[in-house]
Amino acid sequence: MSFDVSKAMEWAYKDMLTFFPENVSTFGSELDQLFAMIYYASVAIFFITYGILIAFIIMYRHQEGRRAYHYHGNNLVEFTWTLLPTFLFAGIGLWSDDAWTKSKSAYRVPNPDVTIDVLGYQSGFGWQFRYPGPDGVFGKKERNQISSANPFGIDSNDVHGKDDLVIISPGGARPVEAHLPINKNVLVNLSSNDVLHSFFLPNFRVKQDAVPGQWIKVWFNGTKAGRYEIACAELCGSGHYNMRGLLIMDSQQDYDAWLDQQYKLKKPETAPAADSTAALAVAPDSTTTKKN
Amino acid sequence: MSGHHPDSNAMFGSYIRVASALFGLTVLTVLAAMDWVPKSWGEAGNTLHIAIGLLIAVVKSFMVFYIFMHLKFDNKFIRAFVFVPIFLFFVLTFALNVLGP
Amino acid sequence: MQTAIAHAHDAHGNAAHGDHAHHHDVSFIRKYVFSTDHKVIAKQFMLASLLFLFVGGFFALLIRWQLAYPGEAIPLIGNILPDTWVSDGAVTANFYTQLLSLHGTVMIFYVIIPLAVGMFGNFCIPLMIGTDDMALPKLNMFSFWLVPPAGLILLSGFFFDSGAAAAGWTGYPPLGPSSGAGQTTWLISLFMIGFSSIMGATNYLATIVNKRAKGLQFFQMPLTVWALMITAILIILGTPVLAAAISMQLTDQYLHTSFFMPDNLLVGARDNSVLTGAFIQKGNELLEHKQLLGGGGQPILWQHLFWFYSHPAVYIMILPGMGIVSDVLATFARKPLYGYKAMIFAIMAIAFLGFVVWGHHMFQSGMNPLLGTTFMLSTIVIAVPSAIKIFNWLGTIWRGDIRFTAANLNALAFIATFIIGGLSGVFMASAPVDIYIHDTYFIVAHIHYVLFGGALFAIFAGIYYWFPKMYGKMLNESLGRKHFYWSFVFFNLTFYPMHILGVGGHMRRIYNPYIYEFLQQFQPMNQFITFAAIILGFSQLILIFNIFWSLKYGKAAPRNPWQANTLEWAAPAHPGHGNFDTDIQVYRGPYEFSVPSRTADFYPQWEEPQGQPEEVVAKDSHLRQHA
Amino acid sequence: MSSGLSLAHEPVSKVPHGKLAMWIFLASEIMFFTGFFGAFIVLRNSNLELFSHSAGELNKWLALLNTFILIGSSLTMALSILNLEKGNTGKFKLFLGLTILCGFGFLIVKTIEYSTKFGHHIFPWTNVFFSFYFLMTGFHAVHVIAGMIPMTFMFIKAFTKKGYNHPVKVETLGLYWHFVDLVWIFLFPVLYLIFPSH
Ligand code: HEA
Ligand code: HEA
Ligand code: CUA
Ligand SMILES: [Cu+2]
Repeated sequence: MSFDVSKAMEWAYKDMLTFFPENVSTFGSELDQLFAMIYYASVAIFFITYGILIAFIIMYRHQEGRRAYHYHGNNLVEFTWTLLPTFLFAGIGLWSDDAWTKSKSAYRVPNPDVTIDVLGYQSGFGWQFRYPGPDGVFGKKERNQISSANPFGIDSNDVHGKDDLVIISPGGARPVEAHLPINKNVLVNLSSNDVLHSFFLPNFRVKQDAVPGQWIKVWFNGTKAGRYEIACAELCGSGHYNMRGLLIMDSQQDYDAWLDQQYKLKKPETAPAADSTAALAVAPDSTTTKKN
Repeated sequence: MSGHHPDSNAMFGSYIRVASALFGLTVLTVLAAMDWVPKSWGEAGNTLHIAIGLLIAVVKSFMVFYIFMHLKFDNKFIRAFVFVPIFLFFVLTFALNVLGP
Repeated sequence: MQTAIAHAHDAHGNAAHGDHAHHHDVSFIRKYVFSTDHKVIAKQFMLASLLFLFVGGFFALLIRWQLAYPGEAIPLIGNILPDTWVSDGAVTANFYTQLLSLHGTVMIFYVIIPLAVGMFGNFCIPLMIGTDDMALPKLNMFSFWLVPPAGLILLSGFFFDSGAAAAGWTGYPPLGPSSGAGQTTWLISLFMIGFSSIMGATNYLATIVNKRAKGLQFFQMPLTVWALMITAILIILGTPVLAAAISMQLTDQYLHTSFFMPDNLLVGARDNSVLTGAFIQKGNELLEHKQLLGGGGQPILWQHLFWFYSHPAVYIMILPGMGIVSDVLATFARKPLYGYKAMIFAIMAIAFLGFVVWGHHMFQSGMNPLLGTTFMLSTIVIAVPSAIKIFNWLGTIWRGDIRFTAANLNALAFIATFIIGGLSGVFMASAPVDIYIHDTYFIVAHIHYVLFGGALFAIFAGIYYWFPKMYGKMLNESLGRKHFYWSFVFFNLTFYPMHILGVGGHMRRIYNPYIYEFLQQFQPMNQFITFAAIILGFSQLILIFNIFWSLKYGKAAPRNPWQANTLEWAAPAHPGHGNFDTDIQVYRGPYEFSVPSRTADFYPQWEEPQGQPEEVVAKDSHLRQHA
Repeated sequence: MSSGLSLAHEPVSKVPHGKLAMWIFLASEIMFFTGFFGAFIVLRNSNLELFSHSAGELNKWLALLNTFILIGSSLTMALSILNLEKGNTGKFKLFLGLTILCGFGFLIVKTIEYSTKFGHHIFPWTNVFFSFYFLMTGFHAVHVIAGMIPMTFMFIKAFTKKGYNHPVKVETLGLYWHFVDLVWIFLFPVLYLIFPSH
């Protein structure tokens, strides 16, 4: 048990906004700006209201012989201070709506350059990524073919599915490592087969729940190569904290090279299903939900 | 004590009338739910079925509320206990039905 | 007129009523346990909920320990806890999830709601509208007696092998129904407490509508009563939807229905339903042939139904506090409440809007983004009536003559913390900003600023304010102030830094944040929070000590210790069953403080007007303006 | 209170306490069923085929019979109140008894319906439609039973020497009973009828 006071007190002297993890996505900065705008507005409101509160507390504290002012209020005043915040909030609302449609509505994705499927899973707690394979086309998904051996439910009758590439945790406590190219619009189809998860990329300002029974589209465009963490932000069982993954943003060349290497590792004949079973089997047992 | 409804003979009459109307409308819903819409109407036919069924149910429920449950005669503010929940029903169902992207 | 009757009342008011001869031989059980007296029921709610406050707080401290020193043995008690909860004295991941779920559930459903609504609703409503008891006293008693068994059922979860509920206080499926018996206890206990809430609220509404004292108009009722009345409406309209959702989740768990469970789920734990294979006959060929099998539910459906209740529920928790604070502030500023009607309309607006904003908890849930826009706008609008309230409170103390009693300090603290909590709400209301801060400690900070800083401080204010009428004894003021200062300081030290954690991306509900590289820097801050939380927790013992000390040694309370105007102060110092010893006739609004024409700086609602013109003025005094 | 104090005055709104409380409670009951109906509509829209196939399995004639029984019981309930108000205790007892009988009738038909379903291997877990069917009609049946308990109590009281002479209480119970009827008025078309036949 140790305790570092100066680090612990950082909150007291550092500006809140400096605590954001580095932003590496295109729309991320807009969200950060929006946050900053609301933050500055709040700080202003905070100082105004606290100023008034404290001033009144001091000025009008009880004194012998003082008598309070008998006054019930004034409609014009009420009207004014109803209207003022309304304008401020309308402004916040309008600005927010713009950023919201841009970042959340996947319809708005300006033609995705890369499309992948991502699945959160609870038995072992991690993420699986599916790339379309050398043919560039995903195999069709059939909900009734979902099984623990074929979590994506890839239609076994679809040739496009045979070469699909599934990336999973290498086992042990090691997180999955998925690669994506920078400066490309990435479209993620997100889902889950068990409980809710939430696909959280702190550096990209992306967060979206993975809902079983539903494929939800998420998009982002990374601007900087590097190694970024993937987190789960929706309680999914006792291993929820342990759903760490890694997203490696490569230049296009590196990304292509990595994909090629992955294709080689995996024989085209092997059904993708087989791979994932193996992976799930080695998933660390300690983090599996307690079942009875 | 209970409400200011008309004298009991008049009430007796309206109870009987309402009950007969309820019986009649019930028969009507069942008839309306028969297979009388031409297949060619497709989806519109289904909607028609649903609309008729619900419409009749709404009419029936208002009869029960207003006559059997005396909303017509009781203090008007009691109607709020019916209409506010109904409003919320629409809010909820509206939001629920705008599902998924 | 007051003194003439006061002699008839000793400290145990109950025995003194001439008309209460039949109460003499009431047994102990009827008087203190299964009592139908609204004041006794209020005390029962207070006792039970304060007890639960410590239970829930204890869970919080265990949570905090784990976040500060993950994997290290809990000091003092780590090694005496059973193996199913701890390993090597440290909280296990599974137990952590149970702790946080029950912490949230206990605090919300067994502390704040029973205190704000159960206790104050019961105590204040009949007294403040000048009547003898609730409209339906037996129903009232029943509504309390559902709470203890419900609470025990909830906590009993810890003694199952599979542990207590572990799906958060929100119990989202499929995690909820796919977990074990703990979730069942959670569902059942929520159903019970919801039913209790509905019965209580029914009673409050009926009482306020039907039992107001002679002459008491709606727009002469104190804000506490207004707030409780609108809270009751929220309960009536919101809670049943949760009840419906709960029953669906229960059958999902035990009857293998699939309201919230899509087909082809790979959740193994669903097997632990009581109805196993043999009984569940699914693959009937005939049904298969007729295409009658399958068909899936939707997890998001639960979220809609849950938040349709639980967002109004956060206003259920804060509105009574807002009412209490309005009364306390006006009394101790010796000033009429600023903008009485505006305050009431603001409450109504909050309550109404409260029913159309629930989707702001679901921005990232996969809900249609268009719907997100709607919910975002309505949520932002709700800040307007809240702003109106803040400004009117400031207006109330403006040019007042403020007394810093413990009650008033807590009320002022309520305003201060609610501003912060409300402002953080605006960040999250902006849907795009919420993308990043959703399910981080920013939310946890918000929760505690509005619930602890808001609701709980208001409840403290109410306890300090009405204790004299409740028990006939004054609470010790200096202990009260100590309790306040310690709580206020350490409250902010505990929860303010959580905003920063949230900005740093620190997810909530995680057992060990430090497996993430980007969160490792936050361990010292988490340790700081933990120390602050421990002190905050132990500061609450001052309140408990004060209550028991004052019950025994406290000064006897006079009838109207705060020289307030509202009707409860017309009742004897320690009112018995039946409350009042005089006829109550109401002549004016509740906040006639410092009326210039009078020597006394207060003018009780029940005092007969002396001058001639007064009567005219009194009729709608709240409209009077001294521009 | 029997003292000189006049605190326990007439209800301000002129609506008796119990009756007012019942209306408030009914508002919450409407919201309870709102939860189910709302959910039903959503899941119906995402499982259209399934719902209409499944609804075809239900026995609408038994349901029709039950609708008649409930409407009849609503009428007898209203008449029994009317008669009690007039002081016509004999007819009050008759109509109250008929109401209880109708309640039993309804439950018996319901039991037949359920047991045929079970016989055909249709259970709440068979599919979402049947989940709704069993849960909603189940809760409705629970409401019927809950109404019949105080009704039976009043009925028995009415035969004692003192008789039963609380028209307001009967009226309050009547409100509840009509509401139960009303829920059925919606359940009947929604579950049994409005699915397109195929
Ligand atoms: C008492 C409880 C309470 C109260 C009162 C509130 C009040 C508000 N809440 Fe909060 N909320 C919770 C309890 C509460 N909340 C809880 C428990 C959760 C988490 C649930 C969970 O997931 O576990 C939550 C979560 C929550 C979310 C979801 C976040 C997420 O999960 O991603 C959102 C999003 O919009 C939100 C918004 C708001 C808003 C806008 C208000 C508004 O009502 C606030 C209005 C107040 C003000 C705005 C401040 C006062 C005004 C001024 C000082 C004047 C300003 C002046 C000018 C602008 C000129 N809350
Ligand atoms: C009114 C509501 C309320 C109150 C008062 C509190 C009070 C506290 N809460 Fe809680 N909290 C919630 C409502 C509340 N909380 C909710 C709704 C959640 C969300 C849950 C979820 O995610 O599902 C939450 C979640 C939550 C978390 C996040 C957990 C997580 O996401 O992993 C944390 C973490 O720090 C926390 C901390 C605290 C602390 C330190 C206190 C302190 O204020 C507690 C102070 C302590 C006491 C008042 C009692 C002290 C007890 C003693 C002195 C006795 C000691 C006895 C022995 C040692 C035997 N709370
Ligand atoms: Cu997956 Cu949390
Ligand atoms: Cu909310």
